[in-house]
Amino acid sequence: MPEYSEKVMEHFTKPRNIGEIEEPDGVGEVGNPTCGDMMKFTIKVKDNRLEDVKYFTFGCGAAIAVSSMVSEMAKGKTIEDALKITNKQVAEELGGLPGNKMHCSNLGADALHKAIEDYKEKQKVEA
Amino acid sequence: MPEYSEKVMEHFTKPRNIGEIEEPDGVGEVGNPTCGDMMKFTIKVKDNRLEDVKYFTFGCGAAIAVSSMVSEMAKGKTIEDALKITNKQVAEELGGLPGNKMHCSNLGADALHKAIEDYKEKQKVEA
Amino acid sequence: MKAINLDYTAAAPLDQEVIQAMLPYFIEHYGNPSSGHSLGEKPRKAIDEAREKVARLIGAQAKEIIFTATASEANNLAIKGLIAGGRKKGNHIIASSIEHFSVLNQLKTLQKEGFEVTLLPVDRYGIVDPDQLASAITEQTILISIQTANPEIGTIQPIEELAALARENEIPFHTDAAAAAGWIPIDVEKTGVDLLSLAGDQFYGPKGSAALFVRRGTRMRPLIEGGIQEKGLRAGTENVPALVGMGEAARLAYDSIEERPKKIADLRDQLKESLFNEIPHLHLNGHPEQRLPRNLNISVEFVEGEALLMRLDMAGIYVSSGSSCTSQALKSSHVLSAIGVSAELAQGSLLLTLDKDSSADDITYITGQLAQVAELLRNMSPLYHQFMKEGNKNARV
Amino acid sequence: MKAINLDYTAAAPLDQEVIQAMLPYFIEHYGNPSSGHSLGEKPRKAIDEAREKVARLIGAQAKEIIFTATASEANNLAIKGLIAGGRKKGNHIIASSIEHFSVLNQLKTLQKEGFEVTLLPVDRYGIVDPDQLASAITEQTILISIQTANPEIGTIQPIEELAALARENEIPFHTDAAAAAGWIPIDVEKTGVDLLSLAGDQFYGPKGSAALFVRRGTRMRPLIEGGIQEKGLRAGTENVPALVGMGEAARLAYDSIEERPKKIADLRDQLKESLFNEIPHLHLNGHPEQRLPRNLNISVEFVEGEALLMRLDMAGIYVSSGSSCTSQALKSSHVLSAIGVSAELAQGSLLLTLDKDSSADDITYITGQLAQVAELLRNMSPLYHQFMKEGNKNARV
Ligand SMILES: Cc1ncc(COP(=O)(O)O)c(C=O)c1O
Ligand SMILES: Cc1ncc(COP(=O)(O)O)c(C=O)c1O
Repeated sequence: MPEYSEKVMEHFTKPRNIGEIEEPDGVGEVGNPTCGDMMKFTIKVKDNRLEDVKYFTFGCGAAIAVSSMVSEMAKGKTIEDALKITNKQVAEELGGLPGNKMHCSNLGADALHKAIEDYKEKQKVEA
Repeated sequence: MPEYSEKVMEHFTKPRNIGEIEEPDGVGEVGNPTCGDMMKFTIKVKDNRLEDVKYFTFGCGAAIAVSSMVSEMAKGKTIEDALKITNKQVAEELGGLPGNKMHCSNLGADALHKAIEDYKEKQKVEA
Repeated sequence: MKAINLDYTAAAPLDQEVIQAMLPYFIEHYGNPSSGHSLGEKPRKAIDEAREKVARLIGAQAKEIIFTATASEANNLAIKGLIAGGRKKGNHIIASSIEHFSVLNQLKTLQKEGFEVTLLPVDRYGIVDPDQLASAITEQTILISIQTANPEIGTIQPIEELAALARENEIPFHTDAAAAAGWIPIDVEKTGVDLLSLAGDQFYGPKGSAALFVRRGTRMRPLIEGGIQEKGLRAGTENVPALVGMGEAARLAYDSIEERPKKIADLRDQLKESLFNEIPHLHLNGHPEQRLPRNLNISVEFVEGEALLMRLDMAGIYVSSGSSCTSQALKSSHVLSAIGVSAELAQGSLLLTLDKDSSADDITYITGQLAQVAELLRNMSPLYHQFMKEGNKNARV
Repeated sequence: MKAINLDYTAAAPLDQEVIQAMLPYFIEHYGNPSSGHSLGEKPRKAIDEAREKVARLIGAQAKEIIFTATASEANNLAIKGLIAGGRKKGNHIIASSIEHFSVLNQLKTLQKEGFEVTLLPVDRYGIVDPDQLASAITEQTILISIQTANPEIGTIQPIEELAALARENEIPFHTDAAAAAGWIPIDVEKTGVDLLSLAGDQFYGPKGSAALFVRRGTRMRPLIEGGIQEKGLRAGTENVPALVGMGEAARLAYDSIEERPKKIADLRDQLKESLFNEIPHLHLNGHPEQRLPRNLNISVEFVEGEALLMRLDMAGIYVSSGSSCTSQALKSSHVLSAIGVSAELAQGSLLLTLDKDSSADDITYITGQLAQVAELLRNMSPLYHQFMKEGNKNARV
């Protein structure tokens, strides 16, 4: 096994919040299979809060654990607070990631933020 | 142990005719300690025959066995026959020598022949 | 929990015969083969015998075997040693694009030093086209290096034909047979190769045992200079136990060169059939027939290899993958890319190598587990969901 | 018949602890440390631990240890790898004239390639004079390589002083410590060397285990290119059992770095006294005090080494010699010649290396046997008879 922390292994083994929200308020997709990792986050927003966060992930153990962790961290947060989630925080919450897997932690927060941006764009259009 | 034939080992273990003939009829010395081998043959000649052959040898297992073998081969032979002893014959009689020890076989016959030459020279002087 | 290794190309346990053959040389006959006294005799004879056995496995003469520690070292000695030997003048080297890194990385260095390097393409099964080799040869070509078989996709090259071209043009021919030796019959006299690398640990011999066949008359320089062990081509105290182990493993491989590989290949074919029957969206990588007996390489579409590997590991099944995430250099397999496997499918590739002790029961277990794992990971894969939607759409149209 | 090895520098039996530590890695934990799955874990941890232990033996950090198969390979990696790393520009290399062939022969090759090589002389005890090193250094000097101790005459160099000169001049300093590591305290931080070679089989570890210490920050290129094992500096599957064995041997050596060498040195001194008391016309080669604990080197005047060696062998005593006849290259020891031992005395040289299991009883036996053998061979030596005659003549005058 790659040298992952217990927390990473836990999230990899039992990833939380897998799925795709039907009629989501925002969608964020990052990465592509060529690079080895791809994530698609969908969010449901209610009263400026992330009521629901779901994702699909194609990628390594770290990528799966990162998406699961991001979904947990984001769920219930306000839009503003969710945007403040940094890649570093995600890696920290996971008890660290091996050096050559740090780039995976970037994808998770990026995908979430993209979904939120998408939501904001849509708000503008609707407004 | 170096890969010597049984015959070489036998002559090394129990070398024949070691010594120096007092008042010899001929003396032959070849080699030098710098090269690793040195032999000194002394001979006693009677009625054109090698009545006695002795030697001292400084050298490796092969050198010692070669001198012993040469002394045995030469003893009792006529001067003419003794001069016909070749390095190849000595090596053959010993059941062969390792490639990197063939040069030792040269020394033995050479030293014997030198002793015989010395005897011949002395004969001339005396004549 | 079950524990089924399907990554025997990475490492295999020693045969009992092999370890038994080695044991006396650690303590009892611990001497140095170069010693002039009696303690050197047993070890010297032991490596002489090992040399005979290794030579026989590939149809060579004992004096043409230079022992090394690894196949990587053998490959480095082959290429650098031949170039430094410098019999043939020129600056052009030809290799296949699916060589092991211990060949390719040397060529990169040589390129920086001014050599011209042609990496021949391979077809979708991984085979080098002799015509392409023929047209790549120039007046300047001083070395051709083409592997006997690929460790990852298992494809076996038409070495005899390729080596014949080298010979016609009087160009030294090296073949990296590390993945092939012990598994398919090899005869250096028949193929006429000049240099051939092999590794003891690829046929149940110990780690630290490998060799380079150097055809008599080939002018070489050592990579490791020093003492005159191995005819001056590889200095350093001989690793007696390891070489004895390699010799014994070579003997066992030679004696069973028909049966053992055949038995494993049969199991491998059963595994393949079972997997393709039970699991949708699998792809075979490498040649359908011209492949190493113990090798199976598949791509599991829509999912990534490291995740597969980890999930299988949790089920006690050990495999490897050509995905970028499982490579320490974070690059996906150059071999899969050379045979035209898409980057996505390369990410989901699995290399499965079987063993003489693999069983039919294992196959059932493996199939069941991989089916589950593939489904689980596909269910969280955006690519899979996209495909399902588009598939449905297409179906509707 | 007795069997007393006095040639432990050629080879030594493994310590029981060492072979026990190795055994699980042949069959039970046979995995490849580079594997991504669970089978790689135990072997990976095992070589990490071995690396720690080897590092501790020489005061290095684990990440500064590059495992190789032999000390010859470590020396070749040190010199060729550093030159290819090419941080420092220049074409001048300095070494001592009594280096091992795995250093000297590389330098010969480099000379042919256009490098300037200075081989520093040594004094009659084998010691390199720091002043001579200082004056040999030029603007062009890119590497200094001086052994920690000589395996043949046992002489220990003032490495700290020599390395300090290199450091002042910002020249990388390599020391071949293959004969010294495990026998005298070594601290790369204290001495400030940049590269240091050591060999597991020189301190009761297995054959096939060695290492190069590469100070962090030193720019190197691999000798064996390929995979990224050993931080990319030495490609090839790691020889797990051998490295585990080396680690365990390093631990044992470190833990007893005071007692074990002292005990052996005491025996060695007794042996020396006994021999010199009982046998006339012996000469000590090497330094009387600054020498390896297990090393004794003497010349038996008037006789040749191979003959001595064979006769002693018949008595169950195994030694080696610096004579040309015992060398496979048929050259007498370059080390003895460098310390000014006459060619004749070099022919009669004997290298005696003791072991932790050597005993006082052995000393009595050895002395008796060598006395007999020396007498027997002297009695057939023309040199001895010449000396006796001349000695007598001189006495008469
Ligand atoms: C100082 C020194 N360097 C290098 C070596 C070469 O060791 P190996 O034969 O293990 O490569 C030796 C061997 O005894 C040695 O004593
Ligand atoms: C074809 C081929 N060449 C070279 C190697 C390198 O072998 P090693 O790691 O023993 O040096 C391998 C390893 O599996 C291989 O399959």
